[in-house]
Amino acid sequence: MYNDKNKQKIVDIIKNAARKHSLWVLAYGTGCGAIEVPATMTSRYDAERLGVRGAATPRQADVLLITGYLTVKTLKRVIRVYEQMQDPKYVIGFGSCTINGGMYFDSYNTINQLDLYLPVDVYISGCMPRPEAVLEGFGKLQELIGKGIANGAQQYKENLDFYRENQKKVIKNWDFQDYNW
Amino acid sequence: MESLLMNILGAVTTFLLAFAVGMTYGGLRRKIVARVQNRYGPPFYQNFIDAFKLYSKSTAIHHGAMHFLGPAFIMVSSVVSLMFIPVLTNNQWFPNLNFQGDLIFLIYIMVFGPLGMALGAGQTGNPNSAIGVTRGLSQMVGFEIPWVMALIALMVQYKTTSITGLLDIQVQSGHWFMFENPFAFSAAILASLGMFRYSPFDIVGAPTELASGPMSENGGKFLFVMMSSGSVFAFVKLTLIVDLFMGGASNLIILVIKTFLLYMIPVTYGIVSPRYRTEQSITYFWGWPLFFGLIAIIYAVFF
Amino acid sequence: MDIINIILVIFFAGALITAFAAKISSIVQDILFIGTILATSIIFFLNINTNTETIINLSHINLTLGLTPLSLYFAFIVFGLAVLAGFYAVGQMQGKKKKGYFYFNYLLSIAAMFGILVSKDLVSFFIFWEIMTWSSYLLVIYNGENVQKTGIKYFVLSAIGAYSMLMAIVIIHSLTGSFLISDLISGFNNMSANMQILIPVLLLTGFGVKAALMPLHIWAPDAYSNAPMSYTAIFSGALSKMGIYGMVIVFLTLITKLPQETLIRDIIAWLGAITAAISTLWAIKQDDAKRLLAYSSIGQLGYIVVGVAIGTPLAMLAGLFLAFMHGVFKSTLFMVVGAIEKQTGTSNLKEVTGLIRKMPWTFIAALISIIALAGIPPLGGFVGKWMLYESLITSNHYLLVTLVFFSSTAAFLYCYKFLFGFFLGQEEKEWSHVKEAPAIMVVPMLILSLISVVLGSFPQLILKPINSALSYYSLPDTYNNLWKESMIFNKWGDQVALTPIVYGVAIVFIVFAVFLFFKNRKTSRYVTTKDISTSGEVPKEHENLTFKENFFQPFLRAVEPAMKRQMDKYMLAFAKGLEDLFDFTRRIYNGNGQTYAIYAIIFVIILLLLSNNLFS
Amino acid sequence: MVGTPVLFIVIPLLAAFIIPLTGMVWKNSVRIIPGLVLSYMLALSVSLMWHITETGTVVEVIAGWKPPIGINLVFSPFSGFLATLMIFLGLLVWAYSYKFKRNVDSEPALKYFILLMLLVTGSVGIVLTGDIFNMFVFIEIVGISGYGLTSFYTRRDSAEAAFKYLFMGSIASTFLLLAIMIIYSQLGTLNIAEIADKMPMMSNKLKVISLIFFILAIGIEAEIFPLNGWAPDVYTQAPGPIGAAFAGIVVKSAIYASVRLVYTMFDLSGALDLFIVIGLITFIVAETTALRQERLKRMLAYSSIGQMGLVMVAFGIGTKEGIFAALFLIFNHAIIKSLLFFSGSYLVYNKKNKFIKHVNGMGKYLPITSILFTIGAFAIIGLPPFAGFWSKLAILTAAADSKMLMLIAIILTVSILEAVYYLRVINRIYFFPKKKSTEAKKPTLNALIVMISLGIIIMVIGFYPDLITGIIDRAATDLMDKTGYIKDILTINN
Amino acid sequence: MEKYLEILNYTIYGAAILLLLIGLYGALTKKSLIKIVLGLSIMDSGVHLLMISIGYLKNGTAPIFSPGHENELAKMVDPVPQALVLTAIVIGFGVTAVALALVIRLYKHHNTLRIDEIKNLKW
Repeated sequence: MYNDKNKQKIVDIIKNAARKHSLWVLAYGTGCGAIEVPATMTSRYDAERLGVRGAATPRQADVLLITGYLTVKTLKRVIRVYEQMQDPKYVIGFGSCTINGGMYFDSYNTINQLDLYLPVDVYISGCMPRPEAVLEGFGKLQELIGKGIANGAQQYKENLDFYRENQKKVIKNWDFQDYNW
Repeated sequence: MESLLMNILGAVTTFLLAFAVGMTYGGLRRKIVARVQNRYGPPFYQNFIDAFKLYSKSTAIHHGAMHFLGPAFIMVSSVVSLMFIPVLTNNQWFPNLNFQGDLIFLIYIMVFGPLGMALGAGQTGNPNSAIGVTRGLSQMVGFEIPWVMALIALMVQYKTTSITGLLDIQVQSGHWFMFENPFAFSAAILASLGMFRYSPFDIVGAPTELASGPMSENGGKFLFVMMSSGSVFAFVKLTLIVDLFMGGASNLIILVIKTFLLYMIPVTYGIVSPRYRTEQSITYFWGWPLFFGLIAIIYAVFF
Repeated sequence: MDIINIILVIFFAGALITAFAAKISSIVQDILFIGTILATSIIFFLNINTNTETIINLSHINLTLGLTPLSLYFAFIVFGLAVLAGFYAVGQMQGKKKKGYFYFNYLLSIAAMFGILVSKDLVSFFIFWEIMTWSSYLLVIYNGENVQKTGIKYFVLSAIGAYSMLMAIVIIHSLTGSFLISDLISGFNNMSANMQILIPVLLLTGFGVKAALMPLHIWAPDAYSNAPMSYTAIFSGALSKMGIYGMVIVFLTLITKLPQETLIRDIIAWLGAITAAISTLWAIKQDDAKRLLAYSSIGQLGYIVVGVAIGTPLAMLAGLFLAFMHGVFKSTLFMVVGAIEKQTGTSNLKEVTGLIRKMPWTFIAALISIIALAGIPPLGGFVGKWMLYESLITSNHYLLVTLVFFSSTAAFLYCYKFLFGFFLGQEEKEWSHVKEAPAIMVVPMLILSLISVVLGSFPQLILKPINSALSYYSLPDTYNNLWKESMIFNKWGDQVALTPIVYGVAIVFIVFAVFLFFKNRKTSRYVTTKDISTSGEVPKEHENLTFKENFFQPFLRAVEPAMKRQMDKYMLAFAKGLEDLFDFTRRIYNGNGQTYAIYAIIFVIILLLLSNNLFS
Repeated sequence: MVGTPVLFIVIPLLAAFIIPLTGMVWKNSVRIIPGLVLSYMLALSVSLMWHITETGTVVEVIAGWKPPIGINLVFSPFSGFLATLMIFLGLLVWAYSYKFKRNVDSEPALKYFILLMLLVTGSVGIVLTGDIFNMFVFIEIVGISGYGLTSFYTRRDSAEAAFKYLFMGSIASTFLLLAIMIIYSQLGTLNIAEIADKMPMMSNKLKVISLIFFILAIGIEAEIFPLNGWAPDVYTQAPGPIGAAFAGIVVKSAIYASVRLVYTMFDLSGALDLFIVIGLITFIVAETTALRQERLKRMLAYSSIGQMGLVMVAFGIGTKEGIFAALFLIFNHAIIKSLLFFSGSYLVYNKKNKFIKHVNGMGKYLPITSILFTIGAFAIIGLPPFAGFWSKLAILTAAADSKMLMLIAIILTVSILEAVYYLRVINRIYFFPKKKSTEAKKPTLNALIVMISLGIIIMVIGFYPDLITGIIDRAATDLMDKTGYIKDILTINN
Repeated sequence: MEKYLEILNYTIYGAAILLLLIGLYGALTKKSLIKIVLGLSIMDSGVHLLMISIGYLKNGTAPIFSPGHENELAKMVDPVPQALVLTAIVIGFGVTAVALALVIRLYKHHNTLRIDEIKNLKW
């Protein structure tokens, strides 16, 4: 149903309206970005007024928030968490490290570009991005959802081979179950 | 045939009312908590959005039959107990299912839900779920005692075990039981703190340590059912206390006012309290609430 | 010959033949065993008659056998369970040693239970009681060397009970000159006040042992958990009910005539309630399913005792109804454990996990029985619990009802532990080979759980015989008064109508089950229990994701003060002390012939010194 | 009339002296003749029992001297019952040990059977005689044959046991003589009936003293506490069947003697209470001691002592029900304890110390013996439907009828201990693994027959006690009837 | 003279009892098996003496019935104790013999004659 990018059924409009105002975030607290999330959620910036709310487990979450650099080891877990999330799901890359490796661009054990491995819907740049930027990122994501074009999960499913290839390139001890839906 | 149809219609209306009220109260609670924490907070209808979103999520995986049936059990508990509670005193709008309800039956059907949730959570195999469930059941043993004692005090005092009977006595005499037997009311209120599982008694979900406990493997529709069941259940509990202690409600507005006031007790208590450990939570209920319960029974017997 | 005699003879003959048929073939043995049970139960069910009376004349004692409505009710339990557990036992005993031994004692104890129920005089009652005791004792020690202590404990406690009963019996005989129960009842008013207290107390001690009442219960956990499970189904389901049967008679006929009636009733009821509470706590602590169920049995028997002891019509109904229900669901659960033990080789809740997909039918039986056990509507257990609470509240036992309620609520904990431990949780590779138990074991369980379900909506099936049993002992007719069809009400007129409840629960359940289950079953995919949110970690085979250790630790920590003291330990210490004492006293026989001679002289001297007092 | 009571004494005595002679001619006659003699005696006594139901007590006057001057033998329902029982047990012991002695050391079967015959003679004599000095003689016969049988095996500690027995026995005989002499010097007669008749003439003090001496002397044979130190040793060290013979024959005769004393001869009111107290103490001490035994036979011995204490208690109750119960208990104890000794000695066969642990796992290797032992144990514990239950019920009923509630409580409490130690053994038999060094000895055919017939008797009596209760009832009535006894003897004309 | 005889009578009783007590003392206190057997024998003798003295009649005649001596019936000593004592002596002899035989066996078996060391069978 996400195939037609510009055409949404009325049901989808309602659904997306609900989805964009109810983003349950699974904050994968890697790197230094994790410290920005509490600030975003608590009283000064209060992301909850936008419907953004923490989720405890991947099964409940809509948004995977990756807050910083990802070592290869961490990547493995992130992929698993992502695959455990239920559709519809979105990924927010948080901070420069997820975009181009940031200050770890030449590290031997971090990945440089997150969207080679996971379909990122929204990047938030900065090192680190301030809560205002984070909120901006969430706003962007809501906008995309409202339009019905935040379809990273769809991409992932379609281009699974590509992602798998990239993932297996860096992750040597590959022991995942198949991701077959 | 017609009455059956009316019954079903009435059941659906009651359910919808309970759902709506429960959801709204949940949203209001979030708002209030946010305001207390000096935040703006989500809109009061945020819970509806969340519920709808959860409903619209896909259910791509499951862990077996009990994973499906567990939420169904919870819903059974909430809805059936709703069926047996007189929502309003004059039975004009919701006449059909205000069955000559029995209090003991209600006590039992109310624990049906946690057990069903426990089963559903059990099959997922997540250790956090099991831990959450054990905590929940333990806590339940804690608060059931003062709760039951309060109810027994009422039953003893007015020589009936029927909810409707207790309600009728209040309506006819015009005296609320919360003033007739304040100790029973105190015990019931303190026990209801535990029933709502808001902080400081939120040891079951405990998102920070148990990853939301029994719910941790449930997303999408499962969570939707759980959430709506929780809302209905909140309504059930509030209405029950209103019926038992506060003279019921003759129309919806009074009902909402009374239940909302009642609801504010656990909410406000929760805002200012940090979380208990499990055994602290249990022994909390075996302290003052139990004492109040005892006094309530003695009061009921001798005065 | 009379029907009762025929049944008894078939039982005894069948037991002997079955025991010796081991020489011929194992299958013949099975067939004989089942044949005996079936033959007797068919004869019984086809010829139910409470009018006949058989008298066996001995020179000093007349043994009178005959059915009363009350014993008929209990005989239903015994025979029903005997047949079902019999089929189950055949399945469970396949390939086990000492089959003949097992069948022999099994049949004998069933026969003895039947004998107890048809006894109209105290001597035959006692005879069958003792046969029941030793045949069950032999089955308790079935598992060999390491259960000897258990066996001795069981036997000693049983002997304490039986002997206090025997004492009561001989006292009754000396006072009334007859062993007939009816003579006891009619002659009870003429006895002196002391005897009127002593006799019921002694009898209650005797019955209390089998009913696992508080200070006499220490045998039960070990005995229940160590007997073969197919027998424990009978043991806990039917045999323990014999104690209840006796108590019912005592309470209905003797205690009512006492001036101290309320005191005794309260004491026994409180004992029952305390039994229920403490054993529930202990059940929560157990890690072995058998012991868990054993403690649970004690607790449930505690409720029954409470009902019987309070003794108002509703309480009696509750007690007897719960007795039936307990027979049904607890034997199912023991059968479940037996099936699991047979399939996996262990009954430890910590070890076995995730059998729900391996043994689905067993799980269904377990689930239904657990719901019935927890007393959750709409199954049969709730009906009994409801009647119990209502009767306690309407008869002014407010603290008692709180205590009972506490244990009933706490029972959820072990109920969940049982289900979770065996069927839910992680599916370990260790148990991936496990298959469903054979049909001969599963079908009895399912039949029993079906009974639990049926009784939830049609309790009148059981309430009717209870009613006639109670009216036999001159309690008021309860039909129209306390129950009518599937409506039950207390004396204040408050009622619970089971039909709407059952319909309501069923409809709502089906609606949501359809909503979740059937709608999503096709579109969703089963994933193993390894695929859970473990902070992104991929669980390895060796990693233990099962939460079993210290399952209810916080709760147990909260109730720790109540569990500090254990009757068991006191009794064992007492026994140890006695043994040490006897070890000391037997040193009188020091082996020196001269000392013995000196004893003799001292004996004479003492007698001579005392002669003035002795022979006046 | 089929025969006279004197044959009970004469025939076995004769046989005992003839056996050595015939043994020189035909070796097997040593084994066979005692059996024939005992069977004949059994037939005789049974027919006599039959006879006396019609004609009443048979009094046999020896050598034409009428009572009270001459010695007389009394075959009353009471003494006849005991005599029959003893002869029956003697026969069983004979049958059990028929092949038993063939391969034991080099000791000939000869001595064994002679002594056995003497033992039976003496015991039957004690029961039948109506003369206290004669009773003394028979007691000494029993004693001496008992010493011999006890020390039968030279390899064991049997001499030690025999010496203890002898030591106590000598003291007993001394005091018995003293007591007899006191009575004789005062009343001038030795006939029991006449003594009973004249007893009011005796001064109370001497009466008491003589009774005490009697109790000491007979109490040593009857194994009452504290005079029973020898008993366990003897039971343990004597050959297996002799244990049964002691428990079933010798002790019974001593009990008979004491009962005869108290019920017939002495008219002291406190004596029955003394019986209860002594019996109870014996019962308690013996059973508690048995609880802690490590050796099977010793345990059985203490159990036997305890049962005897119970019999004393039952006699001490003093009512007819009490005597009925006591006699029933005597009967049951005789058959049950014999079965236990018989089967028990196979369970610990060829073991020097005969520890209880040696029975481990025997249920598999000696199935029939084990089942019989189990039946015996269940019966002696008093579990229905075995024989022991009825006697236990009888004794308790008797106690209850006499309003002795504490007595009932104590008996039942101690019975629990009894159950415990028997069950320990049974558990070991069936559920403990056998030690490799333990080897099972299959019982010989004759032993098996004896044990099975005993087991059947136990079961049959258990299911239908009426078979025996009639006889016991008559015996009890007879014992209660003191004047009848005196009349029967003193007015005899033949 | 009669007085003396009376005293003598009591003396005999006294002596018999004394003998009995001496024997008893020996049997109960001496540790040697032989001495114990001796003590038992002495006890026996004491009893036998007592028995005889009971039957004794001063100036009595032998208890022989013969025509013409009917008036001496009252003067005859009682014959029964004599018969009894003969029996008793025989029995006592037999017992002593068995006892000594046992003592020999005990000595062979235990290499001691001390009774308090022969305690294999106890408790």
